Amino acid sequence: MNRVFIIGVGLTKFGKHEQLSTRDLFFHASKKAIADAKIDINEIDGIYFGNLSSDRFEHQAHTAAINASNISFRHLPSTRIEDACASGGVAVAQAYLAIKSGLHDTVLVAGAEKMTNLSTPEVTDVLGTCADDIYELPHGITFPGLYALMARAHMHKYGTTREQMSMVAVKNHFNALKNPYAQFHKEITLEKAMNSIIVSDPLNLYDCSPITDGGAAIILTSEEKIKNLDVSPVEIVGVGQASDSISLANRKSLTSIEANKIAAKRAYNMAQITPKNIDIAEVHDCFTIAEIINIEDLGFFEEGKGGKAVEEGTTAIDGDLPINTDGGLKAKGHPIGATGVAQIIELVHQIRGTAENRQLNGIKYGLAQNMGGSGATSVVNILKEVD
Amino acid sequence: MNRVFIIGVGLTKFGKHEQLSTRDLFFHASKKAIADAKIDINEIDGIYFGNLSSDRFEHQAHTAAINASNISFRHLPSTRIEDACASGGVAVAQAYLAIKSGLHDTVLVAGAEKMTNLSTPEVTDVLGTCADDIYELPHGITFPGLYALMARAHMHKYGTTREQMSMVAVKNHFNALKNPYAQFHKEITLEKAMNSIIVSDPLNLYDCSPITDGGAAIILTSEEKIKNLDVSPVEIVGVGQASDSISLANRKSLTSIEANKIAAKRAYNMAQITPKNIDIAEVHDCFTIAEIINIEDLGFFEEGKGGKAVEEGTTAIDGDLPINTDGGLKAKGHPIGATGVAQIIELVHQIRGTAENRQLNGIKYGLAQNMGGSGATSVVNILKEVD
Amino acid sequence: MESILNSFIEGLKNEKILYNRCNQCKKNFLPPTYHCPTCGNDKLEIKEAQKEGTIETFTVVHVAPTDFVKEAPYIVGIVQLNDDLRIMARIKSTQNENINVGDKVKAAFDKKKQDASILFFTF
Amino acid sequence: MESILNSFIEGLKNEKILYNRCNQCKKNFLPPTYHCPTCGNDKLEIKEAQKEGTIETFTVVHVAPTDFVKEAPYIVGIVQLNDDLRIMARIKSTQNENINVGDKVKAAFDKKKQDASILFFTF
Ligand SMILES: [Zn+2]
Ligand SMILES: [Zn+2]
Repeated sequence: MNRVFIIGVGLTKFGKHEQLSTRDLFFHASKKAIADAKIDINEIDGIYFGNLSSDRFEHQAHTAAINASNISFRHLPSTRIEDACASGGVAVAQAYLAIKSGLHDTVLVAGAEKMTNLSTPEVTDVLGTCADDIYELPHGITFPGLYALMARAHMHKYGTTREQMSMVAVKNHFNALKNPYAQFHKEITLEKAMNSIIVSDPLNLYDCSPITDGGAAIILTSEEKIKNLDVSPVEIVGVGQASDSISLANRKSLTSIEANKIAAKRAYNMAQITPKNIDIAEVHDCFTIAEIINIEDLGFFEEGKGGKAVEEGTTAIDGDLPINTDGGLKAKGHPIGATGVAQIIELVHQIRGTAENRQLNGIKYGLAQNMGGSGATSVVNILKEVD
Repeated sequence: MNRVFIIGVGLTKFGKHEQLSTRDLFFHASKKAIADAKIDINEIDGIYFGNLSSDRFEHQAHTAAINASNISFRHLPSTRIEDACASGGVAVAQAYLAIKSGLHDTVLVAGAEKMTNLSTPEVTDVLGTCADDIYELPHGITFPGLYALMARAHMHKYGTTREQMSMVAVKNHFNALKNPYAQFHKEITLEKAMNSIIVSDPLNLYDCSPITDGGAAIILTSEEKIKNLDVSPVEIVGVGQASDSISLANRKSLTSIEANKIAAKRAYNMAQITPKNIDIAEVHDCFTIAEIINIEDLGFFEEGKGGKAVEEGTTAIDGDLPINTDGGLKAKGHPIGATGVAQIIELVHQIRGTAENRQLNGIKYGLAQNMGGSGATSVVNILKEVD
Repeated sequence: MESILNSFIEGLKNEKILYNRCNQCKKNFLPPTYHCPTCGNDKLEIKEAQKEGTIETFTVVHVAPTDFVKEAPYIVGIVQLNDDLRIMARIKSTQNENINVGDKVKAAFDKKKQDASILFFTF
Repeated sequence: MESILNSFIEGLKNEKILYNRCNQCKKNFLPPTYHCPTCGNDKLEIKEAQKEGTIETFTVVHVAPTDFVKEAPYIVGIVQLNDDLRIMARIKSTQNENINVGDKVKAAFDKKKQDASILFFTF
């Protein structure tokens, strides 16, 4: 079967872009990815676009077609993917299939979300649609609330501490200092992270990722095509996706996310590797407790040992398994549809050696885990250095 | 490469379902499709779900995961596709790729939309998001308005008549009489169709498809799998998708839809056939003028001759090229996300001989054309009888 | 056709927490569903859960969605009922500070509500 | 970064209908865009379209969206400007009944508006 490679990446700055719409964010990120891949615009065969809700944020659906016609007049097939906050990672997986199937040679995958034009309560309402409108939202639950429920269960079962959660925030803010595209460039102390205002007990403000505008894009191509290109490709060797009940109470566990475990297993099997092979990972730290749970679910640490791993510095940029070297959702920002694509971009930089002053050595395998809602969708993509 | 087959189909009644949500519509249609395919629920490997906007209609995103967990506990990868009114047809195309790529053997594709719980002005607003919020909606344009602009241009350029448009409505209402799943079972006269109230001049009420709740589902599987099954499979032999500017004024033509022509060309090329090979077609008659334009764009009739073809009965159920034998969007109903999947279902019935009292003879090739907005997305799927 | 979703809400209106048991694979589902997602069996028994349970986790929501701002801070919990069934609902207590995981609670029903929030738990 | 979308609206506020010409492949784009979707060239000339044109098609909207109900019936048209550029806008006329495809119209600007509806056409 065809092998699939990433040959170009592009990001907008993450943060607040008062003047820019989703169309602009898509365009800027995509144009950079095309330039990075050193290809001609007319070599692109199709587009996948990850987006949670331009419908609600900008009164605009049908965004895949808008974006396609802004970047090219060639009437490219263009498809929007929505799987809540996993939309970007799933879009990458779909593009992988489009090339694998032989239909396309070169595909543009982008994700974007324009969020800051709405007020915080309005954004909370839009994000709320990723939880269960019948069984969850009537109780007044929020996303910080859902992750707080998981946090308390994890603390109770394993002794995970408030400090350990804050340490995730401290680490990711530290990493973001070296990422020029990150929303925050502000080192924080453990004390500050521990003492910020309570959002949904036991989670406080520094446990939560921010509201962000941003776009991210990558170019995927086939084995046949990379032969003629003047770039360092990175191979996609594993893709796994899984779903679960979106209603947290109806899931098997409150302290781990079953969809993560299954998506990871599917991706590891395809890549024919184990968690031990992974040199670096981008995980979906929408909340600090999510990072702790995710690194357990992905098989990096035993269940209940994720907090300890953070505390011991194992996941720091100079640790044994650096997690979220770009600052993660927490400090880089979380423009929903862009997030899963941006994770892939950090892995590409680290693998091909273009991560500038946060470059690590000897990165062969990178894993990106992107999830939707409180974990009802999880998608894991594994990237590998080309020998 | 793998060949891809449809082995099961299921529909809910189209119409107003006061008690049912998108979850229910998905479930009922999918359960029927699984039963029709005579497979076990555990044979399904993945789900694609076409839906325009549960976000707006039901305050619920992340519907792919909800639906997956309602039908199966196996944590299936489940992906929502949104390409405006073409969401269903594009979901079919994505499922095709998932099997073609070798990732999945058996995939459930469903589309559903719950619309009647909102008022007509609210529905108009949700549908409006499929047009351009920056360059079109500020002028007070609507979807009937956009198609009225095309209708007048077509009438002016080719002499297409008001009567010919009404004849599309008469034909499709007639066809729906024999479709137990159709929203309307009401024969209409040409006089009645011509004299209904004006919605957006020159289009009147009978030129417009209705607001509908409904679900549709099909089961796709690989060549390997059909060997062991006790069903009549139908093969998907052509898939083509194309995009264009969503802003009507910025497109090449106002009297034809470029995306249709390109999507059709891509699908014909893949199937290695020409329009002459097609025995029956389901086309996207969201408005009567759309059916006339579509049958020209698909290469069935010369540009400007679509109205004449309807007038001469060529597209009637007993004509040379029957179009929309199930009543089309006009009379069967148009639950947005379900529409593209339901079109495929009619073709499957006609090809395998399960269309009951509307069954035609000798149907070898069927074509489904599903489009988004005023034509910025078009997807064409071609089905073939298995020899 | 009737929505299975409504049967759960109707149950709450009658002060019942309804769930399904699959008589083929013995799995339990709350809320009720149309068929067993494990085996596809659609002849499911409708049963009524106990009205007592234990708090498995909870949160005190301080930053609330627009419609709930006036009620904040409030407690939302996940309660373990019999047969390994779990359910989310508000936990109403006059002593917010003294709630713990493992506490016993009992179901109560606010008939003024029309949705899943009919159900809440108290001590 | 600035949005190219804003430049079009800003143009209307200054009574200008702005478009781009690609100096590589000579294509015209209205509204202005960031790069030429044919060749990728991003050094695009910004030009001003003529303020006169002909009606290519039009509709009289009777069933209007909520925000426009009070204005109905009203005319929305697509007008052909110079250089093969087309634009959608309202056509305002005291004689709704006598409008025809091919009629000459001229651009006008309603400075009270903040979006694309600043532009309309009259006779
Ligand atoms: Zn069972
Ligand atoms: Zn050019």
